[in-house]
Amino acid sequence: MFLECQNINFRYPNGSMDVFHDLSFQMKTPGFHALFGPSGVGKTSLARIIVGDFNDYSGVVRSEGMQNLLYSYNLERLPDWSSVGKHLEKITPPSLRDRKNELIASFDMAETMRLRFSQLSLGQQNRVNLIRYLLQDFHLLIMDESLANVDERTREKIILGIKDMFPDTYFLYISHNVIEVSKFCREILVFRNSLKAPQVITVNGQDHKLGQTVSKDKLEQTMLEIMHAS
Amino acid sequence: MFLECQNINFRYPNGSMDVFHDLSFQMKTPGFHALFGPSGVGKTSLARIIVGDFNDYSGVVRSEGMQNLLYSYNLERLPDWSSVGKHLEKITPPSLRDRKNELIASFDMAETMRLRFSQLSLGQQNRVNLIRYLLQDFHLLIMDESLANVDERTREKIILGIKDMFPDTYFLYISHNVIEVSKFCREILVFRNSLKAPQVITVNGQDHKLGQTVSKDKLEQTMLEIMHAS
Amino acid sequence: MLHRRIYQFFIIYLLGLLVLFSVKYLLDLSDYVIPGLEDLAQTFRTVFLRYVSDVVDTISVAVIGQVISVFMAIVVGVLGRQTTWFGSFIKVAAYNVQAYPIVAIAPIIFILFGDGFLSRLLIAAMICYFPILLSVISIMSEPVHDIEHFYRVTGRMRWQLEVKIRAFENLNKLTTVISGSATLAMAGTIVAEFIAANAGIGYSIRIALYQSDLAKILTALFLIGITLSVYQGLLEIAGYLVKKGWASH
Amino acid sequence: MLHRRIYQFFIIYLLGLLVLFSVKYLLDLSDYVIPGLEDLAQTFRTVFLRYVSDVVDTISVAVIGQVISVFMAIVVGVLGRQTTWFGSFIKVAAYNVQAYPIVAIAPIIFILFGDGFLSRLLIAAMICYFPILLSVISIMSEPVHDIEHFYRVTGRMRWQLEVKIRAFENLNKLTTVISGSATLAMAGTIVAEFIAANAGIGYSIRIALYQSDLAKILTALFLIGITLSVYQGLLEIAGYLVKKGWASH
Amino acid sequence: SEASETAVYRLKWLFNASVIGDIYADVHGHFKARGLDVTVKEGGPERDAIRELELGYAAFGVASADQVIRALAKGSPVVVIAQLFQINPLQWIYRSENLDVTRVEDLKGKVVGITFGGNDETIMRTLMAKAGLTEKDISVFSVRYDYTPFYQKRVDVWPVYRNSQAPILEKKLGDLGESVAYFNPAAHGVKFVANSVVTSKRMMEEQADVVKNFTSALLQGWEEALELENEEDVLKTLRQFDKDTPPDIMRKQLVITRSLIKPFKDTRIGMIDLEAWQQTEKIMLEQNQIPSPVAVEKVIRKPF
Ligand SMILES: Nc1ncnc2c1ncn2[C@@H]1O[C@H](COP(=O)(O)OP(=O)(O)OP(=O)(O)O)[C@@H](O)[C@H]1O
Ligand SMILES: Nc1ncnc2c1ncn2[C@@H]1O[C@H](COP(=O)(O)OP(=O)(O)OP(=O)(O)O)[C@@H](O)[C@H]1O
Ligand SMILES: [Mg+2]
Ligand SMILES: [Mg+2]
Repeated sequence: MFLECQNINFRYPNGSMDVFHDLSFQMKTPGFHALFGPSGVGKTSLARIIVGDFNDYSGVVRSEGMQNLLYSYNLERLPDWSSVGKHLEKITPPSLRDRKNELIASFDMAETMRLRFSQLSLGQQNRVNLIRYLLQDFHLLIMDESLANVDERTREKIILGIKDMFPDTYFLYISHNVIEVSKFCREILVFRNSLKAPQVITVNGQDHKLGQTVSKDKLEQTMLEIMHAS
Repeated sequence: MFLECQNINFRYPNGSMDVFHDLSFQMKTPGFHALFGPSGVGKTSLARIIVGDFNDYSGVVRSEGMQNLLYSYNLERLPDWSSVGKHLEKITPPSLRDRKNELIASFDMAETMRLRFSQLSLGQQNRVNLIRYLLQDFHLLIMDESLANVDERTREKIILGIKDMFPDTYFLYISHNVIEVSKFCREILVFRNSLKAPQVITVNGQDHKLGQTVSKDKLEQTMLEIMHAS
Repeated sequence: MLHRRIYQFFIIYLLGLLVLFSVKYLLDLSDYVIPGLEDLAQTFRTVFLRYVSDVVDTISVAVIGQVISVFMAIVVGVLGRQTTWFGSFIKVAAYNVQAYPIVAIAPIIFILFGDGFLSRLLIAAMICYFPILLSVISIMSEPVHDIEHFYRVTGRMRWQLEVKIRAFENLNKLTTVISGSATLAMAGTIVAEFIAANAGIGYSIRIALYQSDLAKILTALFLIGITLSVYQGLLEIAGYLVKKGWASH
Repeated sequence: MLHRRIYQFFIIYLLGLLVLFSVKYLLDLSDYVIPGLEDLAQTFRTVFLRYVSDVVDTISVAVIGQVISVFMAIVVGVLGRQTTWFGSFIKVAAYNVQAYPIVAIAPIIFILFGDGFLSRLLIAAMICYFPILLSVISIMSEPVHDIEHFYRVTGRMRWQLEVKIRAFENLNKLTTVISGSATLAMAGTIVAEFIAANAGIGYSIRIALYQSDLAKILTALFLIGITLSVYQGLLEIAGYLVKKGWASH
Repeated sequence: SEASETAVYRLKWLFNASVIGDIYADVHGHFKARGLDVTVKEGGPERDAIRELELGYAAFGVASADQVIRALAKGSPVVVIAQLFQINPLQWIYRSENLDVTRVEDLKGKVVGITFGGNDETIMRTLMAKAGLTEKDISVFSVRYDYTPFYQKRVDVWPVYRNSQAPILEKKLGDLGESVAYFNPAAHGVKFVANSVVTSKRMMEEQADVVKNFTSALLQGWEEALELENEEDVLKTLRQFDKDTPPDIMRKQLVITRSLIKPFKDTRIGMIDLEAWQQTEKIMLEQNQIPSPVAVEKVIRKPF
């Protein structure tokens, strides 16, 4: 199972500049990976190219052994006609009932299950949306700022929980938080603007897991590497 | 000029728990202040109580010498019928032309001015929305996760820029980033859940300004205070 | 809400009369062109009871007609929402039915369905369904990306769910249009009666027209207007309740 | 898009004929009840040119009528969008106009406006405007919070801007409804001609009805349908261009 | 007998004085007495009895002569079994103060109301052709259903049904001191047949006795309805069906209807004026309303 992009060139139909110029990278091991880079650099665009939303790019996107690639983002909404708890029930396959409850607990969302989506705070909305994706059948899940409006402590708990529950799955986590990315991710694709070559540089993160301790030095080194890369 | 809340009690009409129970705080000096606390604790709700969006709360909200209280949030959109540059032009009073250009530069948005809102990346959308608020006449501006989707480096530049340009104005910055809040804010209202009393504790931040250096120790101390408070 | 509608109707009706009477006195028109106030009052007293029962008759058919129309519009709108060949075909068919003046196809309808209740109902529904259809199609063909994304990428999207999502997101618009269409159901029924029936206020209007009796027509318009205001008001209340019931708990 | 509409119309028309002819041959009906193919072809040849010019006449009135309707609907919709007393008053007034079958108020219209072009146009517009109105009201009365918030809190909101925002956000819905309403403008004009005019295809249909000449009516329906398909298709293209022009650069 | 035949009888127009005989026969049980269970149904502008005969929705009906001739031209198996109106009720009303139409030529330069496509157009064209007038000699006004243009004096002569609308107009104008007169085409040599009773060829062949019984019951109804001594009873019956016409007008309508259906003491109601039928066919042929002669006399079954 691996994901690979070769020489991607892409420009929006009505855009005036290339978003990607000969962008290439490989991702060969499952785990929690990141897309990192300044706002407007093309993280969302790449995510959508990977899942096949766009097709007017040149280059090759290959994903071997991955049938289900899911893209989730932070503006998604659940229909408001029933409580988010009911919605989650509805989209959970029977075999994943327990997983669902586990996720709700790990996401600190137990108390909000009886509310409707519009009655949730922004961070609660983010979380319930992510939960439902995690209950689907997928080999790669892209989380485009999916936890952007959640507080750090909860976010940490959530990431550790996900890594624990899905050790063999690919995640692409899009975030603007260097520390978080450095600490939790395995490989970090650092984006630079399209005039620089190569356009992305892969930095290895600390891949911190539940129950482990993080070396402060190593973490700072990763952060430095990222800073230098971008 | 000051802002004060006394014994605010509030519950959503169809909610089952109080969001605020006897919440009180005072804010007597202009500057860059923060609302900080876990997701779902009530930051957005308080912001909207302050600007007068809700009125079924008990308690007193007083703002002396502040006529214009503005609330901005990260999901706002600009109409898509013209470029964001044109929109900014339109809502800028003639006297603030230069300020506008200054802001655009400081927000790294010069290149996106000819695009329409829907063609911007999420972080670009956040930024252009904030710019237009800063061009209005206000005494207090609440920024509800207004920069949530912007990368850290740009965010820092923006915050420093704002503090420099508006030394005598009140800002209430809602963010989930402890470091940022500790570093840049003057007073930080740390929210705790509604069962604890008092519900908010005010922590003094480092109030870092353009051209100053931050003491790492002091910053860490502030962060610790915040951790303890919540 | 309801009684506001009613007294607003009174104002409008009185304004209408005022205009007519002004025209009458300004142009010095005789009583046979525009009836005088006395004549109107006299006619009103004479036909009032009979017309009330006619209007009740009409409104009951209109209610059924509206239900059918809403149903037809939703079915056609749901089928025609797609940009596929079939969707566009359904749309062309639905639009054509409307384009033909009902009087022109009435003979064909009578040939195919006889002259019973069915034809009348069909005519009423055909007049009423189209505006609802337009709205339904316009709402149903516009995706709500932020909500639909999940269902689409996880392969859970069924047409029922799609329709439900779009209807729910546009509930306000739909209830406005559906309660507004009461007016059309009423108009449609009256036209159907005018063409085909031997009961209802449309039938009475035809006779009044035939006798060139404007006073009777004004009485009928008054009763139609007031009944409709009530019906419309009730529907708005119902729409409000639906929204409350579905949208919040 | 356009030629798809046209051949889809052909299919529908042929299907309709097929049903009629099946009824005819199954029940062994004479040409008087349902014209035979030969009779139809003969009539078609005879009246074709005349009817084409009638339809052209009608469609030109319909186009003007539609423009007026859209204008009226937007004005009323904008005024009636508010939940104020005035807004609701305008709405009640607008709804009442529609509730009255046009034949019932036609005499009043003729008295007020004479029986020239103006009355006809007014009748056509009155039939066409209402469905557009319903959509406009439903769209105009629903705030687009995420966009309007800024203008509202900074005191920059004017009604023009509010209308512009809501129209723009619902451009797809509006163009669907407006181009769909072409159908109603056509139907409205035909009804107006049927009631009042001595030109246009509605007038020809009236004569054909007097003469119980179903073959002529079928010919007229064919020409109406095909003209409408073209007009409708052109409007859709126009709508598409408007969207493209306004929404992107 | 108990085993009664059911049949629908479709009228041409709404219930009013001009269909009194039809109603009377029903209400007074003349059909029932002959073993028929007849439902009398109102007509209307969109109704066509001949179509209903063919489709089996009706067994009997009322149709105007031009309808019958048109149907024949298109192969419809319709048969005429009685002619109700001996004089066509379709005439032109005008204000008699400043106009006197004694000859067709008097219409010269006048504004004449015509319903395009209607019988009155055919009749007026025939009259004009006979008098050598062309379209240039009069100005034609396109008539719709409401009378405002005539009330407003924008039109000089206006087509009306003599026995239904005319009394209403006459009263309205009379109330304001205006008097009216009528221009009757028959008086100028144009006999265009109006309403007659029709059935289908199949009824004629397969249920001849039902047709016979129906016809005699119907004509009995008409005879009795037009008897002078029955007038009060007749008006009472009529009021049950026609609630909108004021009593005084209704009485006038009845009197006029009598004069059109039974113009002379010795007229037998239902009598067929063959010559008028032939003239009607000829007129229609001349005006290209039918492509070729239909020999209308072949489908006329004299009622007695
Ligand atoms: N529809 C569009 N048309 C034209 N240009 C677009 C469009 N969408 C995005 N862009 C441009 O493409 C670039 C990349 O956008 P993208 O959304 O991928 O950025 P991003 O890395 O996800 O940024 P952020 O962190 O702010 O979400 C941006 O500069 C943006 O202006
Ligand atoms: N309309 C509503 N009806 C009922 N409850 C609501 C409603 N809106 C918010 N709440 C509840 O009130 C609480 C506070 O919400 P609020 O949006 O103020 O939180 P927040 O601090 O802004 O969170 P976040 O950081 O996630 O944005 C939440 O627990 C939420 O579930
Ligand atoms: Mg993005
Ligand atoms: Mg919030």
